[in-house]
Amino acid sequence: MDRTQLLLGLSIALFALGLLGLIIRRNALVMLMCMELMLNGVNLSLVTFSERYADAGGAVLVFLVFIVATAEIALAIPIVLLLVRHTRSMDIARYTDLKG
Amino acid sequence: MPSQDALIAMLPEHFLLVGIIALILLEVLGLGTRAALWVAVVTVSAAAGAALFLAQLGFAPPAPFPGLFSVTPAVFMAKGALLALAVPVLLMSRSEFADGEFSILLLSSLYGLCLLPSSESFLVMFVGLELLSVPVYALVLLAFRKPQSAEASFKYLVLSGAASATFLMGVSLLYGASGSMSVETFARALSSGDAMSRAATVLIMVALFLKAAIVPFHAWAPDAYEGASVPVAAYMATLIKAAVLLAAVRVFGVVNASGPVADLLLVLPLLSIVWGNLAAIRQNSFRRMIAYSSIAHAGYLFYAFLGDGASRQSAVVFYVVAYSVVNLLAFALLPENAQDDARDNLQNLKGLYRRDPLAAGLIGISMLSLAGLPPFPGFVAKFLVFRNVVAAGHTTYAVLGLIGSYIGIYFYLRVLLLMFMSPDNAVPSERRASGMARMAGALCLVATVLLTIVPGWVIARF
Amino acid sequence: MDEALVLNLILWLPIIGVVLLLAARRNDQLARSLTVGVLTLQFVLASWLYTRFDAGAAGLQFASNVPWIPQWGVSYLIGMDGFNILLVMLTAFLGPLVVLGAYRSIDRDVPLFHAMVLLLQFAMMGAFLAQDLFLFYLFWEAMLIPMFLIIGIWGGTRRIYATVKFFLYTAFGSILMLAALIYLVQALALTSSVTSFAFADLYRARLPLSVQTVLLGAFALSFAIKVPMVPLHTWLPDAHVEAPTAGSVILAGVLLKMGTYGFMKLGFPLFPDAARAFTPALMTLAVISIVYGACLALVQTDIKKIIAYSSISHLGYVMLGLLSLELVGIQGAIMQMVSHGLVAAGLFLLVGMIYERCHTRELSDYGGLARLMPVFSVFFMIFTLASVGLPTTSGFTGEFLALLGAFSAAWPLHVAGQSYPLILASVAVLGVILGALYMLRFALTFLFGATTAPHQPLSDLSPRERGILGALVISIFALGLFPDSVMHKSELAAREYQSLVKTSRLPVPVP
Amino acid sequence: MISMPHALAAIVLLPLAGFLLNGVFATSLGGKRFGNRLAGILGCGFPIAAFALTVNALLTLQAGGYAPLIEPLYRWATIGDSTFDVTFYFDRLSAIMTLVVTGVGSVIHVYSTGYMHDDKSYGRFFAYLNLFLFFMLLLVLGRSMLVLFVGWEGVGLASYLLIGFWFDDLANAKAGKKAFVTNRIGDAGFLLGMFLLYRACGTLDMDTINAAFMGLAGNVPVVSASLVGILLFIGATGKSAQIPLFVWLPDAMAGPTPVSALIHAATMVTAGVYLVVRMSGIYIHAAEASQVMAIVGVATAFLAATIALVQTDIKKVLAYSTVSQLGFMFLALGVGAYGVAIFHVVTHAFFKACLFLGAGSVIHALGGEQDIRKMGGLRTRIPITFWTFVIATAAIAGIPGLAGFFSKDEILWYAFASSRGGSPWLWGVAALTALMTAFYMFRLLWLTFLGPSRMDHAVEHHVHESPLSMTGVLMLLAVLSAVGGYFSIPHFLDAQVPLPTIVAEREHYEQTLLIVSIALAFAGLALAALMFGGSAARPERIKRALLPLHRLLSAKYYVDELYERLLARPLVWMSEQVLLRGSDRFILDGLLNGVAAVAVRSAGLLSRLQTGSLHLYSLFVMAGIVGALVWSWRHG
Amino acid sequence: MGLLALGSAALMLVLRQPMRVALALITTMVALGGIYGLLGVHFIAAFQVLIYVGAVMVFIVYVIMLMELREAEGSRRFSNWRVPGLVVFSLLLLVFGVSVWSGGTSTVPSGVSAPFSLVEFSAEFLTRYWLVFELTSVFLVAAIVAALAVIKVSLRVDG
Repeated sequence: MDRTQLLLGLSIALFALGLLGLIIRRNALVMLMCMELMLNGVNLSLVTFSERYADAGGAVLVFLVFIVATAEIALAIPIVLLLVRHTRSMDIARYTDLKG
Repeated sequence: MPSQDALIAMLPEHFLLVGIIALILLEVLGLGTRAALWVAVVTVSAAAGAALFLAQLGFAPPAPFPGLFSVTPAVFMAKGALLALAVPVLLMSRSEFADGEFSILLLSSLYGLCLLPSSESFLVMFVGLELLSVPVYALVLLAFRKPQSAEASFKYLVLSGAASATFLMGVSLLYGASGSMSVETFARALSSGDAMSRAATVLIMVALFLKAAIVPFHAWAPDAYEGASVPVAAYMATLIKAAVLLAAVRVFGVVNASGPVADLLLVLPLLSIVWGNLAAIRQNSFRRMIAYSSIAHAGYLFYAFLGDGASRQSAVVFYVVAYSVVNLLAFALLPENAQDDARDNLQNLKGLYRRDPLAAGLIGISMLSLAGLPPFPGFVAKFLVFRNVVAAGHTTYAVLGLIGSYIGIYFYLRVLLLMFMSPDNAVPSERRASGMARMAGALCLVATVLLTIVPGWVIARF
Repeated sequence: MDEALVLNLILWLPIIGVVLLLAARRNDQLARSLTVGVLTLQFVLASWLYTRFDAGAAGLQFASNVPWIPQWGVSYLIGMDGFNILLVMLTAFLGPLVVLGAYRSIDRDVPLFHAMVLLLQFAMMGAFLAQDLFLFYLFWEAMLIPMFLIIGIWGGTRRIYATVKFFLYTAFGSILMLAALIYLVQALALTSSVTSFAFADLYRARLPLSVQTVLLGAFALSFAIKVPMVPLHTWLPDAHVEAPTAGSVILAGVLLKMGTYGFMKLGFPLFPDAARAFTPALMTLAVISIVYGACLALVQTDIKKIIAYSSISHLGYVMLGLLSLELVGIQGAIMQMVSHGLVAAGLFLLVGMIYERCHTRELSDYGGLARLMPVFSVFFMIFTLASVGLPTTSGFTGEFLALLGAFSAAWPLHVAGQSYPLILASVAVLGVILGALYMLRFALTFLFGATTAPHQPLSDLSPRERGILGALVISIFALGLFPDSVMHKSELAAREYQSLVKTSRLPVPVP
Repeated sequence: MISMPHALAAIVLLPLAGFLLNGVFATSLGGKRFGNRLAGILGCGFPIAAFALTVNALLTLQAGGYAPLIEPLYRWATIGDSTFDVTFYFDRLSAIMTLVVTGVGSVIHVYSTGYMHDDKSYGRFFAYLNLFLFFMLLLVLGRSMLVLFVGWEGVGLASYLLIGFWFDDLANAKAGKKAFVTNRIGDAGFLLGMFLLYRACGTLDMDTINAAFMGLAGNVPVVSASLVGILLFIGATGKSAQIPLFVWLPDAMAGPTPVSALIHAATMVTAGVYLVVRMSGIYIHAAEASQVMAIVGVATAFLAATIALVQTDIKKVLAYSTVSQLGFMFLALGVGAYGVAIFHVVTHAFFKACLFLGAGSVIHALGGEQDIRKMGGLRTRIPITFWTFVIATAAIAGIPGLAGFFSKDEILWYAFASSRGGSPWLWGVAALTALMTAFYMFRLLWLTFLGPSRMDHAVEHHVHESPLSMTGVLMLLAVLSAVGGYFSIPHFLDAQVPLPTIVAEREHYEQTLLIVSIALAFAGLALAALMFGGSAARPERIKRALLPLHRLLSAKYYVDELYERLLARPLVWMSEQVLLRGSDRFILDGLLNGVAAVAVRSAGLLSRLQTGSLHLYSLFVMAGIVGALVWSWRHG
Repeated sequence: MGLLALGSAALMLVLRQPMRVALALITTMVALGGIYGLLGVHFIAAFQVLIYVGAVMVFIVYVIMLMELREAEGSRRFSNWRVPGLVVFSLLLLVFGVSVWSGGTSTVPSGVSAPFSLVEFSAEFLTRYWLVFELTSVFLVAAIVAALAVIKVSLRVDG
């Protein structure tokens, strides 16, 4: 088992943990953090491959991910605030008005 | 360095950018919000016109941005058609959105849309996808009339974020397998046997499925559509879906679907068709019904990928255009109501024919076209798709898909039943669709008629 | 005048009418007159073309061919031939009568109603005239929509159920047909590298028997639903009962013929080997339809249902004639189609007229109408007898020739030791007994005995109504007494059908 | 003799013109005095003109040495190589039939002007009668079986309309329907036979078919003559009221009496006989079919006669008598004596028409009373009717010298001695039937005209002799009944349909049998006189002695009930319970609604899956990824 | 370093307090930054720490602190779908693992390659990838407008 595989495994594990977090955590902010975790997992593998191939493409994408992640959080936080303002709860499981 | 070709190649995008800047300036300077809409309309029309004009010219620079961005007449055509479809969306927004932000966000999103079919690299495609969806999170929330909008926005954001992450994961695996960010790697990976490539293609497909709302990745769509306002729901149901499909066309290139992805393209779309059409039967929210309908339509659209790679683009573009046009037609003519829930309630369409025969008639046409019944464009589109499926040798799936589409006929008919055959239902504070919305409807109607009468001519151009 | 142009005009006149109706949407009376005018003009033009039609020339006449979706080989290809000429005439003839018949009974949303009738007329005309499978399918499906609205908006109390049932039932068949036609065209493209939807090209497709069977199954399902053949018929009684008179008339008069026309023009000639292999099965269904429809008509208490079930029975004869592959039988089937169109239309019009006066469809509510409405009764009797297939009426011409054909085809098989077709043909002949039984039961309760109709006094038929029925009666007798010149027009088509179905088109083994 | 183009067509079309004109006047001028007069003139004029033309045509035929006159009218249809022509064919056989139809038809029209005088639908009645004549003439003059069939069904229609003429009473209309439907059963057989012939001979022209079967046209058709014969005979049993389809005829008496005379005695019901004779080329080669025909004929004759013994309705007695006489005709046909059958058709037309019209006169006189138990003693009140009735009764009973004697005696003789299936058995049954015929006819005569009056007072008061239009016709027919037998039709027809040869060893019985049959006629007369001539108690005693038998006969052997139980009710039950409720509603619609319900159910299920929980949605996503990856291994 | 990242990531899912979750995430991120550093892509490591930990996480922590006060006690940590979630999660790991480890990385060059520096990266970024750079700016504009729009909505709802 070489380093690449190890790092790739770690990356996948982080990605999967992030996804699992979306499923099992109720707190809206924690869910957002889990999304970040997923992106971090991806970044890890991108960096790994970028380094392996000595290609800047991966690094550029990582750079993009940083920006996107920032932007998403910047957008998500006000949405969460708006959400919380109405129900006074961070518990996403309570937001089931839209269904059926 | 930017040459003249490169400048022209991104002409539609440049128009949009200029429009965005102009709108921001207007907003910052606090100048008339009324003007904002017109600026946006002019911008989008100009962009669409430019794209169509370039397509007509057959403008195809060899490599304006090597490895990142490319254009062909067909791509221009697709962009032009979709940008033109944004005009009705803008016109429709008049009654719901007073501020200029709507236009800015919409134009930004359109900018992302334009990037997708031209991406040569996953870098550009990723930016395009994000640019496409990030403004929409805000758009969903923008006409905040009910707390559910925030819920819808959040759900959309989280699942869309998950889709982005999945997409990136796939891209990174692909990158790992090939060392390149080029979209071509996906097509190559389709036929490659190694496990990582396979996993990568599957993940990218899943991400696209998520964005396009294919079962079982569809769950956000009904909630998001219902929570959004009418123009935004219309935008999501039509142009966003179209953009995602264009992205999918781009990644597939011209190769024929094969390997595990081909299987996914058979099974999940079929599931979507059946699921979407079934679940729509009992809905009472118009937008939720359209959401399920769009899930089913996403199924048909991905079916189109089974066919011959060379004709895929025209099939998909024709389908999304035909589908979007009639969808927008219905949204445009929906009677207005200060109460968003009342506007959304299907029961309030009861007896619409007596109150507003024109709207009822056109919504009816839209529903029949969505159901894929001749002679409306939806039929030709459906025909196109299933022709591809049969040509690819998947006759059984074609038959199953058609049967699935049959299930859907009922709920479209139900709208007609309500509008034409139910006693008039006086809805409080209901107004007929505004003049602007009607104008949007008229544009869509013209397009519908065009697509009905000369489908062959149109297909030949995509 | 250019005949091809006139044919196009015939097809598109209703659309022009619809556009004109948009202008007249506030004025009910104008809408009615406009529609009658447009449809009458259509009939006049159709009659002119009928006289110009050269019965001695095979193939299409007055054809137009414009490439439409050239990528797929789809063309706007229409034309008249022996297959459709009589049905086109029937459609054009019934058009104005339907509108005139509905002159009084439709009082809500009059312009919309007439627009729907015109659209329906357009679609039906198109389906008959189309010579391209794609175009045909387009018109075939397009028929559903106006009919759906006609039943659903102006229908009776259970109209929603009936119209949805009608729509979904027929649409189901069409969906499978769509799959089959896509497959067919693909297969043609693969085997002969011709990408075309034109019937003439598709008639050359060579397919293995198994494929033919499956495709025929899909086409046949669609057509059999439309005919309708037992056991796919249950939409018909509901649709008929709930539809307004005009709807019933069009439905029985023209729409049902679509199914048999489809079998004749497409189903059997496209897949001849499968058709021949499945002739006994289809014949069985046809005979079951004859007997089943008749038996059910016998026990109905709703007057419209009686006629509805009788239609099922009558169209069974058409199928029998078509399946016989004997010239006599085929010609009989064509005549029976036209005849049933006229007779069923007349009966539904009559029922509509009495319904307008009494507002009930219960058979037991009526009695002794012969005393109350003598003119009505005379007409009713004539249509009843034509329905029974009494000689000198068109019903006899069709039924007799169709049965003769079926029998002629079955006898040699019997001599060769295969008696099943003969038994079927004989049972079908026995169907004429049941036909007399249920129609006369209907007439007996309806016309004779003590006078019990509600809403007395009843006014007898108005001149308008007499005119409508008179036109139908004249045509019924004309077809009964002098069918020769009419059948002459379809003779070559019948021969073509015969040779198409009789010639095997299995793939030629590659040497 | 006047020669004219379309002479035969004119015969046929004249009554049609009468129908059309009368039809128009009947609806527009109905009930008005002028309208009635006009209707009467039109109604009688056209048949009389047709009769005149028929005589003319006969003369033409004679002048041409009896070569058949063939007169094409128009081509009905051309299909491929086969053509269906409307052509008229006039030979000895059609000549006789046409004469009977137009002749008897004309006089009955005249009679009707008196009989129907007060009816409110006078014009309609003549329209229908004319219509009937048109179809009947089409039947007897058509060259093609198709034309014959048109007439065949057409007379059925006319019969239907006339039976139900007084449709205010539903029973009358029902009787009409029964007649039509029963006939239709026969027609189905006819159609099958016709199809078979078409298939075998490629044509429906009857002379060609006959020639083909006789082997004159080269190759003999491959079809079994007996099969065709049986099928056509089924058609004949319907029209000519033979077992098993005779049930409609007695009910048909619901129509006005002239109708019974014309259609249900003299002409229409003999169409079956005509058909068989016309197709004799086939029957000569159809030994089995002929045998069946003889047996059915004699059985019908016997059965109907037994029923007639106990009937109390004057018209019903005559109706059963008609059935019985038709049985005799089929007996003759069955043993190959075609000419004799036609002979009996003619004589029967005379005396039975006379009897029916006489009965009509009685009914007319009694203001509608038909029950012979409420008659009696009419001999002096309506003498002309009485005497004509006597002559006709004597004729039917076979009293020597009168028309019926000659024809019936020949039938009995051939039944006994014909080389084509004659047998003593047939003769025996037929002779017994002849005895019964004489008995029930004289019984009828006695109860109606002789003995003490049993009429209601109100009725008795009104009894009057009928007008000249009726009595004149009665007298004419009585004369014909008396002398009609002296024109030997079998001899006249021999050139066309030769009589069968006589079995050599039975030849010498001829004298004996003649005497026996005369004896039987008189025996019947004597028996009737014995029974009804004395006190009324005597028949009552006999009736009580034979009560079960009497009940059986009065109930007409329960045939109607049998058919009702065996055919009608099971049919309705099956349609209603099995097909409508079981198949249509339960299975087919049930299946449909079931599918719809499943769709709605699953829609609900899918809706419930959409809980609104983002966690669940995320779970879907993850599960989807897992599933998709696992699926992708299939290609590993 | 990898174990640290993994461990803290797992902690994220079980910790009750959002603040602690945030701290665990920061730990993960820093650990990842460390890995990047070890891999030789130092500038990415720097970005990781600067942008993620410095900007994003500070923002989140700030919000958490803001919200913490309002958050009602007793809200449960895990959703109703934790058990199926865990099952599917383990399946996912299994599937991924099999996909990747069954010779999945065989195409990746395993030799030591020269890590590229910030200078090289910047040069590449501004030459080959300048378009991406431009597009990123468009994206940022859009994101800012979107965020502003949402905040405006919040203000409108409050006002």
